[in-house]
Amino acid sequence: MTVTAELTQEQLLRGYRTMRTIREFEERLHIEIANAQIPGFVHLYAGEEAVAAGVCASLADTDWVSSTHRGHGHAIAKGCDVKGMMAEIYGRATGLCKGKGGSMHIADFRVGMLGANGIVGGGPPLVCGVGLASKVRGDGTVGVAFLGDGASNQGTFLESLNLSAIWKLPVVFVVENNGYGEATGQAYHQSVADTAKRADGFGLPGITVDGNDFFAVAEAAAEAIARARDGHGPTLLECKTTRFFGHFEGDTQTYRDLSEVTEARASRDCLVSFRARVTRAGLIDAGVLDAMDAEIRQLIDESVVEALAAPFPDASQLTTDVYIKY
Amino acid sequence: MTVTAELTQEQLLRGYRTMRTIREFEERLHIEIANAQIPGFVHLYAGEEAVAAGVCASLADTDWVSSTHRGHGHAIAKGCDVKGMMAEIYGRATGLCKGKGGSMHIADFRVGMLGANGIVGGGPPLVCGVGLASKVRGDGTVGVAFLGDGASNQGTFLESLNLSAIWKLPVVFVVENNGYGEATGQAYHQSVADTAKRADGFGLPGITVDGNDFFAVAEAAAEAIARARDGHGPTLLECKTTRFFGHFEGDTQTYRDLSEVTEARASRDCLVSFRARVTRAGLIDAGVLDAMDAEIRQLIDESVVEALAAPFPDASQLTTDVYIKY
Amino acid sequence: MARKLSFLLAINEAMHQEMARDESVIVLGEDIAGGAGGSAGNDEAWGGALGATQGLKTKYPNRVLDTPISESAFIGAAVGAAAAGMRPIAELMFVDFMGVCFDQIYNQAAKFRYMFGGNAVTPVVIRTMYGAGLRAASQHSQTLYPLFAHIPGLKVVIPSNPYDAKGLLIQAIRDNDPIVFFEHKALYELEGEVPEESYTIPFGEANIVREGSDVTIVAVGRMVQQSLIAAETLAAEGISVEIVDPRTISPLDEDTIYESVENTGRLVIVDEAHPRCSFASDVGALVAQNAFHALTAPIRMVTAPHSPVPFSPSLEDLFVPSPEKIAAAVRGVMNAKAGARR
Amino acid sequence: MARKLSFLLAINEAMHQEMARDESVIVLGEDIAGGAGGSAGNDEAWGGALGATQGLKTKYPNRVLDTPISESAFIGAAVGAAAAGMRPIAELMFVDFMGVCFDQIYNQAAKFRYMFGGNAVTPVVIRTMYGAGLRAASQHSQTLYPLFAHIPGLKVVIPSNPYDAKGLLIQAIRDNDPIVFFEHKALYELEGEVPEESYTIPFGEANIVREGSDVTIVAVGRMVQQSLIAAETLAAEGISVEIVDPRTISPLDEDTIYESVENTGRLVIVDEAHPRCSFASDVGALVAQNAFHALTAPIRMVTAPHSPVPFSPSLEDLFVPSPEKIAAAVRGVMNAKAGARR
Ligand SMILES: Cc1ncc(C[n+]2csc(CCOP(=O)(O)OP(=O)(O)O)c2C)c(N)n1
Ligand SMILES: Cc1ncc(C[n+]2csc(CCOP(=O)(O)OP(=O)(O)O)c2C)c(N)n1
Ligand SMILES: [Mg+2]
Ligand SMILES: [Mg+2]
Repeated sequence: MTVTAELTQEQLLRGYRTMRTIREFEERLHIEIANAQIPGFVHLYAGEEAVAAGVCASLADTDWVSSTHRGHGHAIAKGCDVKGMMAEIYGRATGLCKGKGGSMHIADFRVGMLGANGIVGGGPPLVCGVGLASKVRGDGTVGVAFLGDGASNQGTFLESLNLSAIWKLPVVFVVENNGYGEATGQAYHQSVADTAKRADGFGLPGITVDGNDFFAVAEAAAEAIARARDGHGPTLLECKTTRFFGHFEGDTQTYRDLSEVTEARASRDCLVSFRARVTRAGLIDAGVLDAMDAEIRQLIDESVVEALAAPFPDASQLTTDVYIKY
Repeated sequence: MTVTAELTQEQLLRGYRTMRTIREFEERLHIEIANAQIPGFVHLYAGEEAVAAGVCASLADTDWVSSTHRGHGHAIAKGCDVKGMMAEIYGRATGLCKGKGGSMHIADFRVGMLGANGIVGGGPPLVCGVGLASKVRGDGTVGVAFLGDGASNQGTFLESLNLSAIWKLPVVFVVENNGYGEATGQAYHQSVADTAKRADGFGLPGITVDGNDFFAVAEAAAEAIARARDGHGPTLLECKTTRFFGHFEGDTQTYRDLSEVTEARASRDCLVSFRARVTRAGLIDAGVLDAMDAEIRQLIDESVVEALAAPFPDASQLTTDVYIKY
Repeated sequence: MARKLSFLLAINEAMHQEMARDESVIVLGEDIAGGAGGSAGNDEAWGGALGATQGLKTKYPNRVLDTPISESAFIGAAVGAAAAGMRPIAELMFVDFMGVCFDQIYNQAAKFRYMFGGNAVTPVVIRTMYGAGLRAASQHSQTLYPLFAHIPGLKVVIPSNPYDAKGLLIQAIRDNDPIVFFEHKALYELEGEVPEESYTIPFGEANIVREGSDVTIVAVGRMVQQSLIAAETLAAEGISVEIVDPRTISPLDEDTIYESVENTGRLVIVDEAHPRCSFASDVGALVAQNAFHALTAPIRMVTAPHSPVPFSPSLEDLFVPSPEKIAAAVRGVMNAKAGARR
Repeated sequence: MARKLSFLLAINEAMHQEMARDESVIVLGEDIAGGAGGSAGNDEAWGGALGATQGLKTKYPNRVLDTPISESAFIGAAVGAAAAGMRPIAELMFVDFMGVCFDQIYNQAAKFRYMFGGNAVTPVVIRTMYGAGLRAASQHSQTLYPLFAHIPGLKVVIPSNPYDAKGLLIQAIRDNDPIVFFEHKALYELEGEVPEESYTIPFGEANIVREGSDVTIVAVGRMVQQSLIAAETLAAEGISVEIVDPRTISPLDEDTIYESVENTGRLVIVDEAHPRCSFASDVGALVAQNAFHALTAPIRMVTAPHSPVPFSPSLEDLFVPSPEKIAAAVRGVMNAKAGARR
């Protein structure tokens, strides 16, 4: 295992912090939504934290990611302000997008977050674009598109594989294969076991890793991102994982045996395995992680309190930020 | 070579007739267009006849094909009336589509011709639909989508590979790889040498054959079509070939070395090789083929004469065949 | 016969009855059954994102198909199956997603009959959810029917109540042209009388939802309900509003609109779409061209603003044309002076 | 300064000048250079399907990219590159192809600025060919700009002559919003005076192409040219026509239209689009709402019919609004009686 060789102490701490922050954020939303405090459709990322955290471990603010409807994890991992995110999800004027976007449209270009996206498959073409910009400028930045197993059947993604391959774009496509597109299992929606296999037909490498293992993701992503940065072109990285909650909050999940989730929580929880590994290896003290956990819990508490106290956008905001004249 | 084993004498004669008819049709159009007699954009199929003829050798009228902007060959091979086609291309009321469609929209549902298509990649989803109809009805019909190498980068096609694979649809995708999408070479527009390789990632077989060889195409297509008919699902069949004329009539073709064409005409002409093979093998007498050639020349002559003599559609036709009320 | 049904169940019943009646009706879309390939082995876990297709898979397992997330492929497949003689109902979960599959609708389905010289029919129905109100933000709340109404060859249906929903959907399934059928997500729970037996409502026949003599309101979909509320308020003020619900915007029953305007002399159009090149402008311009002399006041359009749909409840509530805004527009045309210059 | 240039070359010159001025301008599209991967080793064999991008690849090899036939991917890439700070010009060869990539335009590019709370700009220009007249049939002759004008967040530009083409394109490239730039294929050979130096024409400022006092014609793109011919005929009959060319239909210079109608009292709108939810209906309804009292006659819309574009020359010539039809409509509003009832 290349834990120490490849990742700095700082990257490890950041990775854990990212994963824990996502988990707390999502678990808390799950409760708040049950309390009917949150408007709209919300898709939680809990269970899949190792993917966002592992990939973003090798990205800088100047790199870009495009995200999905299940975007909180990517936003947090890419460095979006957590309080701004929470306020956004509550539809408040203090939100990252002034309350205009909501859960499905969180973005912050200043930290390279190109946006969650309500359109399945919307992101991969955009990431070809940031890759193209990088290439024309020669600035060494990299673009990463996160997408689901369901999205991997969307033409926009498949076209992007080809476009990025022929232009040798500095991009990485990360398929978060949680086995479901909404209520439909992967075994039905595609005829291949590994989505990464699609890479072959377009002339780029395709790799499959355990998406619940921070280290496996981080290592494979680091390599793919380095490859991209060095001008060797795109990679398709598939990370197999499990979502802990339903497709959206409210989903009764009668399509899956819920032992899937209990088992994943019990034996494949990225936070648990990360902690075990770094403490056992003596890399990080358990106390440091405990302190971080407490700090994060407080951050999330404050985010909710502040979001609830924040004002809703006022009427003047309805027609700003868009060309209007009539 | 399985010539005699696989193809009946009747299929051979039909194959030759189809190829010769397409060739005469297209060579004649090339001349007529130079005479400025034909309106609009015309894309000629000459050089690629073995693909349409070879594939359609195993199809019945009740089977379906979807075609492309370069659709004359498919239409003739599927049994569209040649005079009706010629009149259509001349924009006459006696055309197969009453003059409303033109070269890019020739269709005749009575013989299973779903239509030429002006949208690159428009056909494959439609063919999934005829395959679905066949499957629901259990009537054993098969759908074939013809498309170009350029079209093989279109998301509509790539999605169709997946859809047909998971539904095990009775369809065949025939990629006519003539090395160019308009003026862009395949070496640039995709990173794989064989488009058929894309099949792997979707879970269907992908096969590459010499598209200038009627026998190679007919054999591979027969197998794929039988596979489809028997309920074993789709196949991707790539046929490598050369178009003899420009992308459209008027194309100066400075993107390719014209020796490509002279060489193909000299050494890879499907009609020449077919004739050599069947006469040498004693399967068909050269005289029979000569007679057929003469007959076809006359048919094409008559088509042009009749098209030129036919009336243009009259004003009343402008707003029929569509819902109108205003 | 006073059975009440929700809009959602009216839609569901229409599909059940037509599938029973005609073997060529098939239904396809994302998670219209739900659960295929899932670990629970439950092949009808959802019955559609909001439940409109419930029970169909269990009853007609071979004619109801979940699809991958590949709208071009499966909407196109519905079109191709229609060309081959089936009567597919394809569900485009939200109309907002039309951008990834629009070609198969407007270049393929819509044009076959004309391009092919009348030798083709394409009896496909595309059911789709539209509209704001569920805090679903910019990419899940759009209206977009003006884009479809612009395209020759398509028919565009927008029911405003459960009774119409059932009758129009059955008509749509039996029609030979491609149809886009718009269901407002905020209407699904609306209850109304719906006969159990099968019935159809012809296209291109407007419904006068409320009779009145002072002002004509033309509205579709959810806006009919909003207009009805406004009309109540206005009645209390002594203003008599007639509400015309075209039910299909392509074909459009222009005559009923013109007749109503002949009677009232005043026109307000209520449209949840954005203002530009909208259904509101369509009706407004038609009246200004063909019933101009009946108008005693400027027409008035009440639409959503020319902005994407905002997420925050405080803004979304301002985005949708409200009964208050509709009432204000009606009062506006009541107070407008007749032609000054003429 | 009386240099004449074709519409095509005016477009070409605008791109050359902006690429020279600003390194962030890149150009991408299918065969905008042409020849990559071809056996001749000629990397600029085409310069665009009709030649609009000629010379760019040779001059700026790294900033001019041919694309595969994957409109979603490359239009989306242009949008993404714009978000990342470039100023891409993407060519959508025919606007008819928008159906395979519309999502990236109206759900992505158009909505970023609003959805993201003003924290994003997306300076992308999508150049596209539109219109009938080349016998290119149903899928290569459409107009479709009403669909784009309906969408908030997009700007829609439709030049009618070479001078405007250059100035509006340079403006578009410098603008920070996503723009769809419509070039009528039958206008490419039109010649006109075009200054050599770089200049811009602001959006939302209509051009009064011809002054007149009896009837206002509002027209865009090729319809301006058709209207000018009609106006000549009408002038000989003693009818004085004013022609307003909005140049951009989103934003739309409503004021100039209203002012013109205030002066003439009569309005004819000429639009090559289909009639329903069209630009014609848009302008017609706006005037009926906001300048109603100025109207002394019904408005009149001259549009293409509600049918796909037919192939045959005999039918296509009837499809496109002709100077004769325009003139007839103008005569119609001249003869219409003023408001009968008021
Ligand atoms: C174009 C489009 N089609 C359908 C949807 C509806 N939808 C939202 S999420 C989703 C499932 C996505 O599955 P996957 O890509 O595996 O991501 P996951 O939810 O598992 O993270 C679907 C079908 C959509 N938003 N956009
Ligand atoms: C969606 C779409 N994009 C672009 C075009 C323009 N176009 C017409 S034919 C063609 C090239 C097609 O190449 P290929 O698929 O290889 O077929 P070939 O012409 O070689 O037979 C292109 C780009 C189109 N008609 N439709
Ligand atoms: Mg998934
Ligand atoms: Mg080709």
